[in-house]
Amino acid sequence: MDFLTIIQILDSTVRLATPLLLACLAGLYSERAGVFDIGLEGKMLAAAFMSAAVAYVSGSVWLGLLAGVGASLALSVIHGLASITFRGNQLISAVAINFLAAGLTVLIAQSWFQQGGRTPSLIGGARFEPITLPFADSLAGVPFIGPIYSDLISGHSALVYIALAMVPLTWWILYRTRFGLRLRAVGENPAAVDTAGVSVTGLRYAAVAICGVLCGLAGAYLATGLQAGFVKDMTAGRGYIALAALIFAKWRPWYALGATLLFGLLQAVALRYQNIDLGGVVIPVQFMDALPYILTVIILAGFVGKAIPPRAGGEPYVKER
Amino acid sequence: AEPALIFDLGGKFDKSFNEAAFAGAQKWAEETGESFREIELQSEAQREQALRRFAESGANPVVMAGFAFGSALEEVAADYPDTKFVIIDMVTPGDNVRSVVFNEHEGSYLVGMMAAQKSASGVVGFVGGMDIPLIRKFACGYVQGVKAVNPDATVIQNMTGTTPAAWGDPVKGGELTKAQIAQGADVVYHAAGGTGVGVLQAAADAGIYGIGVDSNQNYMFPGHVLTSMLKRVDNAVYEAFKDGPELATGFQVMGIANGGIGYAMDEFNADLVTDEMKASVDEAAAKIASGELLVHDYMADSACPVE
Amino acid sequence: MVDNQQTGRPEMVAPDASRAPAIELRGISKAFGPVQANKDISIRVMPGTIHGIIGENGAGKSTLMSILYGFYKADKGEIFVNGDKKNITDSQTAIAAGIGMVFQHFKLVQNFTVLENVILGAEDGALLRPSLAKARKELTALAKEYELNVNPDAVVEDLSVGHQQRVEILKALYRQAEILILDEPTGVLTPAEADHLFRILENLRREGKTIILITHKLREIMEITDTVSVMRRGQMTATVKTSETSPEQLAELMVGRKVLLRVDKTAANPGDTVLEVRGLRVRDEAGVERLKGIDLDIRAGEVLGIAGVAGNGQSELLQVLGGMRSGKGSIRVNGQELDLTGLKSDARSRRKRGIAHVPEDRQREGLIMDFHAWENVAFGYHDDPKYQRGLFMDNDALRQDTQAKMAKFDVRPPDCWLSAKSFSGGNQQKIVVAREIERNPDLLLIGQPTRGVDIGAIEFIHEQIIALRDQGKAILLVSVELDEIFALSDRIAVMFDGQIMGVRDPAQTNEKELGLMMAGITDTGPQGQEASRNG
Amino acid sequence: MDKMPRWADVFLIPLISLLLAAGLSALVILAIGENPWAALKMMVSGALGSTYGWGYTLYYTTNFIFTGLAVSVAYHARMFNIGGEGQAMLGGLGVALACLYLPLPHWLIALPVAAAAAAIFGAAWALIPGYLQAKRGSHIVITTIMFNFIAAALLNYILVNLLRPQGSMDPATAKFPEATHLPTLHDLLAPLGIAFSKAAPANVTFLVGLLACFVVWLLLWRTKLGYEIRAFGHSEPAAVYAGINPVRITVIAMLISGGLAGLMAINNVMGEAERLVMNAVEGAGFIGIAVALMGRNHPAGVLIAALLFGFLYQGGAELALWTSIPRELIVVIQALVILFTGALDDMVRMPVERLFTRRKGEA
Ligand SMILES: Nc1ncnc2c1ncn2[C@@H]1O[C@H](COP(=O)(O)OP(=O)(O)OP(=O)(O)O)[C@@H](O)[C@H]1O
Ligand SMILES: Nc1ncnc2c1ncn2[C@@H]1O[C@H](COP(=O)(O)OP(=O)(O)OP(=O)(O)O)[C@@H](O)[C@H]1O
Ligand SMILES: [Mg+2]
Ligand SMILES: [Mg+2]
Repeated sequence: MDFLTIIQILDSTVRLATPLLLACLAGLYSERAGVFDIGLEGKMLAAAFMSAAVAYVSGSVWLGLLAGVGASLALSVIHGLASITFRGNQLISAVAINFLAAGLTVLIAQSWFQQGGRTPSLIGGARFEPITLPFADSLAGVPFIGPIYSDLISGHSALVYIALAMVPLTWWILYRTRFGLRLRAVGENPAAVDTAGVSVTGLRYAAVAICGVLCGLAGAYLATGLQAGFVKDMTAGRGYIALAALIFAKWRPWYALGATLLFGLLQAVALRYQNIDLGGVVIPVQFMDALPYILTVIILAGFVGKAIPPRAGGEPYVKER
Repeated sequence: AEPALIFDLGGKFDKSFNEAAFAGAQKWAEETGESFREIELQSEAQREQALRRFAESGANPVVMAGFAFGSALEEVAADYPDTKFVIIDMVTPGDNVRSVVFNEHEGSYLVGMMAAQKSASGVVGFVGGMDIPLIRKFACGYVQGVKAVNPDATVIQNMTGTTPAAWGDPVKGGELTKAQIAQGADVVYHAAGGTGVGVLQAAADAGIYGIGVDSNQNYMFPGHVLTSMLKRVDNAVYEAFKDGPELATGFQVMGIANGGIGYAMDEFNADLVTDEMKASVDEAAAKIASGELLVHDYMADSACPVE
Repeated sequence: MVDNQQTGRPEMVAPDASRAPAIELRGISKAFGPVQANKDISIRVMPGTIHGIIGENGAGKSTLMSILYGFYKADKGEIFVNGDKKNITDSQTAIAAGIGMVFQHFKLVQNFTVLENVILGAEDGALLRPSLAKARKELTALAKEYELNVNPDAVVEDLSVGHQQRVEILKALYRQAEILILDEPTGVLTPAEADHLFRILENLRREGKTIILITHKLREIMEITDTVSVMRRGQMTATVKTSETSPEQLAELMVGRKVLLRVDKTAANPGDTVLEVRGLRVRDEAGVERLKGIDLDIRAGEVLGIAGVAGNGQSELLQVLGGMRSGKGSIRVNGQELDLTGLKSDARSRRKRGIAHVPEDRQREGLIMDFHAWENVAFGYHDDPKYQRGLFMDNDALRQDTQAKMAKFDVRPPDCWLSAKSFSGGNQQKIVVAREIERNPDLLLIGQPTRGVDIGAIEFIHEQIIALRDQGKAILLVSVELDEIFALSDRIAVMFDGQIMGVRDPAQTNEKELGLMMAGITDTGPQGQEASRNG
Repeated sequence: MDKMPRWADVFLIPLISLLLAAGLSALVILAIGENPWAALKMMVSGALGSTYGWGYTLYYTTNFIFTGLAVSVAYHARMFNIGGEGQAMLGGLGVALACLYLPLPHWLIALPVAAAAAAIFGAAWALIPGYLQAKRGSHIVITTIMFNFIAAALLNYILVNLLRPQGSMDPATAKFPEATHLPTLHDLLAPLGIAFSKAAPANVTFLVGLLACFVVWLLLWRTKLGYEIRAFGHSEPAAVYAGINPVRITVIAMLISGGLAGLMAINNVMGEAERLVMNAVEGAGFIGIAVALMGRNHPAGVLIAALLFGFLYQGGAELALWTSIPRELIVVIQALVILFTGALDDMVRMPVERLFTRRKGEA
């Protein structure tokens, strides 16, 4: 494998890891606040559709982005209502949301565009264009550094850079701000937050809303950045891989970056090679596809470092029976 | 009886294979003013139900686009001896079945020639959908065409996957194309159904040329689709509909000779294809039609003489 | 560690009748579904005093205070703080009104540091750094002022219960609470820690703060409060000056009739040794050693009572004997060794060896609350051939059996189709006791047999235990109620910190001696007659 | 003291939830410019108006009975098994291997053998998540999700590389031998003089499904094991007190659950397709969740809910066939049913409860 190929694979890794990273951070906010969310997939899907649909109609990718975030937020509100206000089962609520998104996107797409549940292809301003960073072109010729800078680091769409910036930002919010302190506390012991005079409901809704926004970005990136338009089920399990990455990352922002890059790399390799020949042993592509899930199960089983979820996670906060 | 058309999983608007089938049906409907029934499959298991449902309700003939219907049709055909079935891309036994197959290798040869002439780098790409003999047949014809023009040219080949999901994965199509471009490809031909949208998109984004397949895809990225290999599925469907319930069953081959295969020229690629290129390709087409030039068919012996 | 020197009672700040009460509640009512936890409660707490609230389990004490702190919302009623009517909708408004509360179950974030717990909800700005710095300074000052030493950087889950409680108090003080509510603060403390706590409370009172102290330990009430209110069954039955009342009167107010907790029983007639425990050690899930080498013997026809402050290993002892935990060491029943680990160490195997077990927590362990009464009567014995018919369970036989037991133990209502949760606490306990005693076990393990049970039922259950003893069975009784231990036991063992501090004859010891042993002090001379605390 | 009569809990609340879901779905249909009433009529006539319709409805029902029971059994042990999809996939593999490689002379022999293979493969696929949950506390929901994906990849590999017949383009096994083909309802009812559509795939597995409902009921409410599963599900500390081994019960409950999900394969793989194709399960594993929630985890409820979803599925397929309403409409209805009966249960329940307590207060 030559240097250029590696750069290409890494480049592809960054692109493929971006939606995973955004969704993973989305899940991080929600789960750190004690609201488990296996509905990342559905929210991404809804956002992917809405962003593509509105971007197509308006011709503006930014309007599309806004609409995508809106759609994702709407599903977040449902999840919030079910799991915070009505103290329902968070897992069941999220399962429902995933199905709702899978069904509604196709239904609406079919009704609006009559193209069998997809949106028309996006062109021009309806898509996120790659951003060329300063000096990328002039540096391209420099050996080693040149390709790394101009091919790998430069030339991604705005959302990629936003996603990467979200990592330190999330770390800072979580560990350096009042909001972060309260957010972490409400996922560990909501009663402590409540008796300290802070609204558990408010915090959890805020977390779920942030989760919605980030899932919205992830979905919009899929439909208007990575691809040019929405197709049925286009998230293709990315929400679940993001969830797996979140567990892999033990609910921490920097680890989340690492986990999603790893899973992105796995996808990039699986995309490019049908079968990988490692000196006689052929690794089938299906194994590469399944690897993120297998790794997550291994982590979950506690064989490699135990992943301890936020202690109050998954349980509605009930004061009075 | 109303004729019926069943689309495969890629969906009616895949801008490719299924869409071509739809166009044929549409043309028939417009010409005759009559209506037809259609359904887009959502899952493997629905194949048989769709066939039966149409046969049951008296639709005739029932046309299905895609080799994957083979085993379902085998099952169903005998149960409805009065209904005529037409299957495209697959040979299926049965007294009431017409099997339509195309000489895709011939068309692929033509666009391969064009790719080799257009390529500045001497490297061209091919992105297939599901890795099955049918798609290798495309690839093999393409390589033969490329090598006929430039024996030193490199052809990078990738298949998207091994399951029907490979027909509808534009992201993967795009990534594969980007990888090929990184390796120097400046013309990429796809035979990947819905996945191909991603291929053409990536080619257009990178400022190189894509080649469409099945339908005329030149319009999708004007100036960036060199041409399209036309597989006249539309004609096959149109004819089946026109023949109606009395259609002749059996084996039908569509190739360059009978207008079933070709390549697309229109206002979108007029500026891309020089007269010279066109002339050489047309010449080859004539030779193939006359039998003077024989393009090797991968499916004949599951092998390709060139790589 | 304990200086045995009671802090002399400071000159009392005379409650100034002209000042408005620090807290006044009027007509507070609160229902949880069908349970009326508080009924039309009114109470006044004067500033600068320590005001005690006592009452049996479930009387509604915690509920009332949680309402004052804004944790629950009252259905009816008004709250006045320093004479002003306050609409306390949540803890935020309560804190703003100068109220702080230390809950019965601490409300701390286990994996946060002390500092983070203290500033949570009381941060100064959007960024943490300045808040943390300020809190660190403040904490040092508070620690000095009130003897409240804790390492501000320690992670809470690493702290002892006593220290966690200090963090809770610091939290309240950091929020400038003038009125401090403590809900059963000593339940989990050793006597030494409790003494320390009371010194802190004295200090606070001297500073002019008002303290509401919930407890059901009469000794504590008499020792430290100025005024005491008594609650029973959701109602406030009386408020009296501590100096003008006596423990006997308070007890009577608490349960609603004269209490004389003596069970009629004849002297024990012990036979062969049934249970023999040697060097028993148990670690909990966190790896902490909870039993540190226990030796015990119980003979047929005797009740061995285990006294001790909750959390000193009594629960683990019951659980390991009952097969709910594994351990190390040796346990013999009727001379036969029991497995302490592995498949045969489970509760099922224990039952086969003639051990019955009334668990400490009937709702969590002893019963399946959603099962019918008849299903619960088979619980733990569901593989008894008596309840089987071929491949299936013989539910008819089970229901007949249940009706018989319900009649014998006077379970009300005697309907075997009701689910366990529809019975009152006392009747639930009767079902469990009936199930276990009617198995006619060689050894009965019984934990907190009358917790939250009314007087009538207490007497009944006590009679059943003694009757079983008189049939020549061995009984191990664990209870935090010393009265109960005295009433039932033929011998009393005291547990402290996972060890048996000693075994005493109830006729030859007294509460004071046991109290010291419960604090881990044993060097009190033979039979500990002269052991006492000055005061 | 219960706040509400039992019938309200068992029938009224699911009914209200269903009506809410139906109402919202009608709005969705309206919104996409179709007539909900006409759609309903078409669904009813398509699914129940002919023996052909019934044949498909019962075929889907059979799938959902198995996956619904699977979710229910796990639920009684307080586990949320959303791995029915993967377990059913593996069950399909079991059926395929049995039918292709074992000498099975007659369907009467093939059925029990294939059923056993299906159950064993499904159970095996549930074993690891169950074991990890019991022994290492790995959250069963996450592990079963992961195992769904792993199952898909595994089956993909096996079908593409191992079981696909030479020269075939489909990633699918060869057709099963004639002798293993199961009789359809048409075949079964013909001797009784009842004419049933020959085309519909409903087959003898439907009867197996009914039997499974009864057996699961017996198991849960009439056997020691069922008693232990339910007791464990209500309270783990209590189970330990009673000598019920949590690891054993967790694993057994998951094995039964996975086995039931796997059993579905005799319907779709052996009874219908007569070969194993990719994605043969078609989401039935997930519909099991909705079925179990609606059926209140009781086999009788599961049967009724499975019928309802069978109707929705066949009706939805008809809609997709004859109108421009995509089949995803059913997915939306399914989502709403899960949402209302599962997650928003309190929203439906609280007003109903209030109604009953008020009425009782007045009486
Ligand atoms: N959150 C709640 N939900 C439902 N019922 C409750 C709740 N909290 C308390 N109760 C019920 O209200 C009644 C009063 O409980 P409370 O905790 O106030 O009693 P308490 O006097 O503090 O008892 P203890 O001495 O055991 O702490 C009890 O019957 C209890 O079961
Ligand atoms: N969690 C509950 N769910 C349903 N009903 C309950 C619940 N708790 C109590 N009840 C009902 O309320 C009634 C009173 O219960 P409660 O526990 O307050 O009785 P009690 O007066 O304390 O009696 P006891 O002294 O026997 O405990 C019971 O008969 C029971 O029917
Ligand atoms: Mg209390
Ligand atoms: Mg009570």
